[in-house]
Amino acid sequence: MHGVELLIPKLVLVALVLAMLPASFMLEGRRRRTALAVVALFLVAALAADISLVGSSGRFWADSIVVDGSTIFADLVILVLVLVLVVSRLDGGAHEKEEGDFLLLLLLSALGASVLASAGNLLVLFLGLEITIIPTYALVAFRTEEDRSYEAGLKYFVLSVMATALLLYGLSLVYGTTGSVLLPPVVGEGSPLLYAGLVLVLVGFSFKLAVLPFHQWMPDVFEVSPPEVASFLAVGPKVAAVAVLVRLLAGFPAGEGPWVPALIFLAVASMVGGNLMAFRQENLRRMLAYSAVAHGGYAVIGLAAGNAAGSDGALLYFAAYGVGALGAFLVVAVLERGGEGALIQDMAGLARRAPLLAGAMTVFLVSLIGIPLFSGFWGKLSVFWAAVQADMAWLAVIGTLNSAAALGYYGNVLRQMYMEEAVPGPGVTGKWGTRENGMRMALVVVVVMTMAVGLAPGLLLDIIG
Amino acid sequence: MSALFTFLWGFAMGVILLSLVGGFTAGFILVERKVSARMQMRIGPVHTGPHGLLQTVADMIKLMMKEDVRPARADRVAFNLGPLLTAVPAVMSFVVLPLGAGVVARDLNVGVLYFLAVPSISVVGLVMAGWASYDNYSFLGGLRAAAQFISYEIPRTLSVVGVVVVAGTLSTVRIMEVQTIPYAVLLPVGFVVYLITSVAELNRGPFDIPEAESEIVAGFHTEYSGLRWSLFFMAEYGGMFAASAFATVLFLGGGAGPLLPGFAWFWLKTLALVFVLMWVRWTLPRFRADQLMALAWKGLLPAALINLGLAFVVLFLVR
Amino acid sequence: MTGVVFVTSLLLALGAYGALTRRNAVAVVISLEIMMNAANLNLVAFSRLHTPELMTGQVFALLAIAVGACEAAVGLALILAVYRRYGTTDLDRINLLRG
Amino acid sequence: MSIPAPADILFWFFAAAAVGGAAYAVTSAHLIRSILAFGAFLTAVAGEYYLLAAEFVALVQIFVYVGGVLVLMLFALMLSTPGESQPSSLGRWSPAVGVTAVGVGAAIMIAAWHTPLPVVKEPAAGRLDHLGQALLGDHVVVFELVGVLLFAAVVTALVAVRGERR
Amino acid sequence: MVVGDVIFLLGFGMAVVILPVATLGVLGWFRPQLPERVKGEGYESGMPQASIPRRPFHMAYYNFALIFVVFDVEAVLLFAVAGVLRDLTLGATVKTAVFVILVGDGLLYAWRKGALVWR
Repeated sequence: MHGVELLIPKLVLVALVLAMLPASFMLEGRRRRTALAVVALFLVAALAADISLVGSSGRFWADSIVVDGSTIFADLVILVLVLVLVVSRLDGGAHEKEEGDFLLLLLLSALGASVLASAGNLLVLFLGLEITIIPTYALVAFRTEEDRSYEAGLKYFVLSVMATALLLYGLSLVYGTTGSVLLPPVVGEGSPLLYAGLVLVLVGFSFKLAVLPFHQWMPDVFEVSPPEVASFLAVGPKVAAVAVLVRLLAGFPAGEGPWVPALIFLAVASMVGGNLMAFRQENLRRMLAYSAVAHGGYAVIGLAAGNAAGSDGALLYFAAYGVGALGAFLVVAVLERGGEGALIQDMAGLARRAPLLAGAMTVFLVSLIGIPLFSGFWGKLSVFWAAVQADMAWLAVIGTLNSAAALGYYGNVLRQMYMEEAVPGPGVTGKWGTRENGMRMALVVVVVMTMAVGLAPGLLLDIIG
Repeated sequence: MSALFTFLWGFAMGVILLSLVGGFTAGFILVERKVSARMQMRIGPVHTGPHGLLQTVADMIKLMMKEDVRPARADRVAFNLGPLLTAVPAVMSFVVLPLGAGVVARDLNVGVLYFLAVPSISVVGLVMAGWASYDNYSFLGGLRAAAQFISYEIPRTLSVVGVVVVAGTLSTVRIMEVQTIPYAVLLPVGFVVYLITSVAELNRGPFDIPEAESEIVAGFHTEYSGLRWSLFFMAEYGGMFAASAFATVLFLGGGAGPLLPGFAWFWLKTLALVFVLMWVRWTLPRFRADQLMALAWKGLLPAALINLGLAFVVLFLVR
Repeated sequence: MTGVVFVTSLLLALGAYGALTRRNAVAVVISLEIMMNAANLNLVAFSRLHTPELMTGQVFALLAIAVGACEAAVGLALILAVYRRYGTTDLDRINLLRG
Repeated sequence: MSIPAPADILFWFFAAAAVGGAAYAVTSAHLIRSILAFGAFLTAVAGEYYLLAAEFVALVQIFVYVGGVLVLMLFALMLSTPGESQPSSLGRWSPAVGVTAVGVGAAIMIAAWHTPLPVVKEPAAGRLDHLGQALLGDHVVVFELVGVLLFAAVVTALVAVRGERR
Repeated sequence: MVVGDVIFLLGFGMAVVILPVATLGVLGWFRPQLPERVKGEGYESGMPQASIPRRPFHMAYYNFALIFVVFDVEAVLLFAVAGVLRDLTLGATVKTAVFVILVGDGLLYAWRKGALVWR
C-alpha cells in the first residue's frame, strides 16, 4: 500500500497491544523494569516516526482513515502522554502487581484515541470513540482497595453510554440526511433533521469532553481513579475528540447555524461554572477536575469561532493545557504514594519538605493559569485570538476574566505550598518527594515540555500545519 | 391477497411442524427407553400395547390430565412463559430445515444463521423457568443450564462458520446443493465439534449437569408438572432431531447417496445421528461441572478455531 | 421514512427517561440499550434511502450492535463489582461520593 | 382510502410492539417484567430490520441481544433480588426528566416532519454478498477494529470484575 | 422477498405459540385443580425450604457470561464475511484471519487470567 509509513504510529500501538499479552509475564515479574523500558523505547520510536511525518498527509481504505496535520498532532500528544506515564511507572507505583493489565488498558485506550483522531468516516469515528472509552471504564475502577472507585466507574459508565447512544443517534441522522458517512459531511442545503442530528452529536461529544452541563462524571472519576488515569482522561480522548470534531464541523458553513450558539453556551457555561465550582473544592483532585471542566470551555471557544485559527487553537489548547495537567497529576501521584492526604491544605509547607517537587508543581500551576512564557498561555492566546477574528471578541473577554479568576484557586495551592507551615505527620520526603528515578525523570520531562512550549510555541503550530 | 395466503401458509406449516415435533418427541422417547433398556440389559416398556408401543401415548394422556401445580411463591408470568420460551424457538428453527431434498418450509437466504440464532432464545426460557420457580434446585439448574448453553454456543457457531466459508452461501438448501463432497470429510474437526456441542446445548447426557438428578433433582424443571413440563421435553427431543437433521445438511451431504432416493438417504442419515446421540447418552458417564467448562472453552473453542483455519485451507484448495 | 424517525425518537426519549429515573442499575442498562437500538433502527432504515447496494447503514448497524453488546458486558461487570462491595444494585443507595 | 400495503401494516405492527415493549420495560416496577419486555422490544426491532431488508442484521440482533445480552441481564437479575423481587421504584425527579425527554423526542419529530427524505429504494439484490464485500472492502478498517474493540471489551470486563469480596 | 419471509415467520410463530397455549387453556377445564398449601411449597426433598433461592452465586458464571457475549459477536460477524470468501481473493481470507486472531487474543487473555477455570 502506498504511504503506509503514515500509519506507523498506529501500527506500533497495535503491535504493543498484541505484545502486552506475552509481555505481561515480565511486567508482573522481576523483569518489570526492562519490559517497561522496552515499551517506552517502542513509544519513542513511534513518536519519532510521528514527528518525521509532519507535513505529510494521506487517506487509506476508501477514506476510512485520514492522516493529516491534526491527526499527527493528536498522535503526538497521545504518544507523549502514554510515554510519560510509562516512564513515571518505571520504578513501581500503585498496582505494580497488575502492571500488565494497567498498561494494556492504557494502550488500548490510546490506540482508540489515535484511531478517533484519524477517523475519515462516521463509522470509524464511532468505533474509535468506543475503543477509547471502553478500557477507561476498567481504568477508572482500577483500585480494588477502594469501594468508591467502583461507584465512580459505574456512574461514569452510565453517563458515558448515554452520551454514546445520543451520539450514535445523531450520527444516524447525519448519515440519513446527507446520504454519506464520509467526513466532513456533504451538507449542501442543510435541513432541520440534519441540524438536530448535529446537536445530538455535539451533546454526545460534550459528555466526552466533560464540558458543562455534561461534566458530572468528571469530579468523581478524578477523585478516585489512579492519577495516571485521570491525567490520561483529561487529555488523550479530548484532543482526539477535538481533532475529529474539527473534521466534522468543517462540512458545515462557518459561523452560522443553530450549533454556534450551542457551542458558545457550552463554552461560557463550562468556563464560568467550572471555575466557580473549582473555588469551592477542598480536595486537590476535585479542584483539578472542575478546573479541567473550565479548560474544556476555553477549548470550545476555538470550535465556536469556526475558523481555521479556532480549530487549530482548540487542538493546541489541549496540548498546552495537557502538559500542565499531566504534570499536576504526576505530582498528585507522588503525594499519594508518599502517603499524603488528598486535601489542598495537606500540601502545606511542601516547598520546604520537597522543594523540587513544589517547584515543578509551581511550573504546572502557572502554566494552567495561563501566565505568559508557559505553555498554557499560548493555548489561551490562540483560542482567544480566533474568537477575536470571528468577531466574538466578547467571548475572549469572558475567557480572559475567567483565567484571572482561576488565579484564585490555583493561587491557593501555591500559597499552601509556600506560605503555610507544614503539619507534622506522614508525608513525602526528599527533594523530589520520591525516590523513584522514573518518576523524577517524568517530572523533569514534563517541566521541560511546559517551558519549551512556552518559549517556542511555533514548534506545535508547525505540526498542525 | 398473496400476503394473506403467505400468512396462512406459514400458519399451516407451523401447525404441521409442531405436530411433527410432537410426534418425534413421542416416538423418540419410546425409542430412547427401548434403546437404553437394551444397553442396560433391561427390556424397557412392554405392557402398554404390543411391545409397549403405546406407552408414550399413555404417558401423554396422563400428562394432559395431570394437575398443573405452581409453587405459591413463584413469579406467575415468568413461570408460565419459561417453558414456552424454551419450546417455541426449538420448533421455530424447523422453518429452514430441509427435510429431504427440496422439502423446506421456507428457504431463507440467511437460513444457517437463522437456525443458529432462533434456538439461542431457548436459554432465556431455561433461566427464567429456574428463576421463577422459587426453588433452590430449579435456581441452580437454571444457572447451570444457562452457563452450559452459552459456553457451547460459541464453538458450535464457529464450527458452522467453517462450513459456510467452504460452501459460500448461508442458505440451507444451497449448502446441500453445492456439497459435492460431504463436508464431514473436508472438515472432520468441525463435524465432531458440532455434534458434541449440539448434545451439550440440549442438556443431554453426558452433559446433563443442569438436570443431574443425583445432585439437583430435576434441575430447572423441578417444579413443573403436566403439560408445561412436557414442553421442556418437546424442546429437547425436537432440538435433538433438528440438530441431527442440520448436521446431515451441513456435513453429510443432505440427501446425496447411491441407489436410494435422496429423501430416504436424508432420513437415514438423520435417524442414524439421532441414534448415535442416544447411544452416547447411555454409554458415557456424566461430566463434572469444571470438566464441562474446560472442555468447552479450552478444548472445543480452540478446535473450532482450528477448523476455521482448515476451512480457509480447503477454500484455497477448492479454488 | 419519516415514520421511522418518529418511532425511533419516541424510543430514544423512552430510553433516556428510563436511564435517568430508574434506580436499579440493571434497569438503567436496559434503558441505555433501548436508546442504542433506536439509533440502530435509524441506521438500517436510512440504508434503504441511499445506495442500498453499498450497505453502509447495515455495516454501521452491525458495528453498533457489537458496541452495544460490549457496553452491556462491561456495564454488567461493573454492576457485579459494585454489588460485591455495596451489596445492592440500587443506584440511590450507592453514594459514598459527594457531588 | 386505499388498503395499506402489507409492508406498511407490518411496519406499524412492529413499531407498536417495540414502543409498547420499551415503555413497559422502562416503567415496570418488577425487574423481571422489565427484562421480559426488553426481550419483546428486541424481537420487535429485529422484525423491523427484517422488514427493511436487513435480514442479516435482524438475526444478529436476535443472536447477540436476545441470546447474549438478555441472558447476561437475567444473570444480573439474580443478583439484584436477594429476598423478594423488590420493586425498583422510579426516581424522585421523574416528572422533570419526563418533560425533558418528551421535549427532545418532540424536537426530533418536528425536525423530521420538516425534512423531506429521499424515496425508499428497492433493496439491493444479492445484499448478503454486498454486506460481506463491504466488510472486507470499503469498511475493512471497521471490521478489524471491531476485533480490537471485542478484545478491549474482554480485557475491560475481566479487569472490572476482579478483586475479592470484602 | 423479505416481506413474504416476515409474513410467513409471523404466521408460523403464531401457530407455534397459539397451539400450545390453547391446549393448556382447554385442558385446564378437564384437569383436576386441588390446591393445597404443601403443594405450593418449593421442592426440597421433603423438607421445608432451608434457604431462599435468591442468593448471589458462583463468580465463574459471570466470567463465562461476559466472555460469551464478546465471542458471540465475533462468531456472528464471521458469518457476514464467510459467505463471500469463496468469491474474493486470498487477501480477503487474510483479513478475516486477522480479525479472528485479534479476537482470539481475548481468549488467550482470559485463559491467562484464569477466567476459564471453574472455581
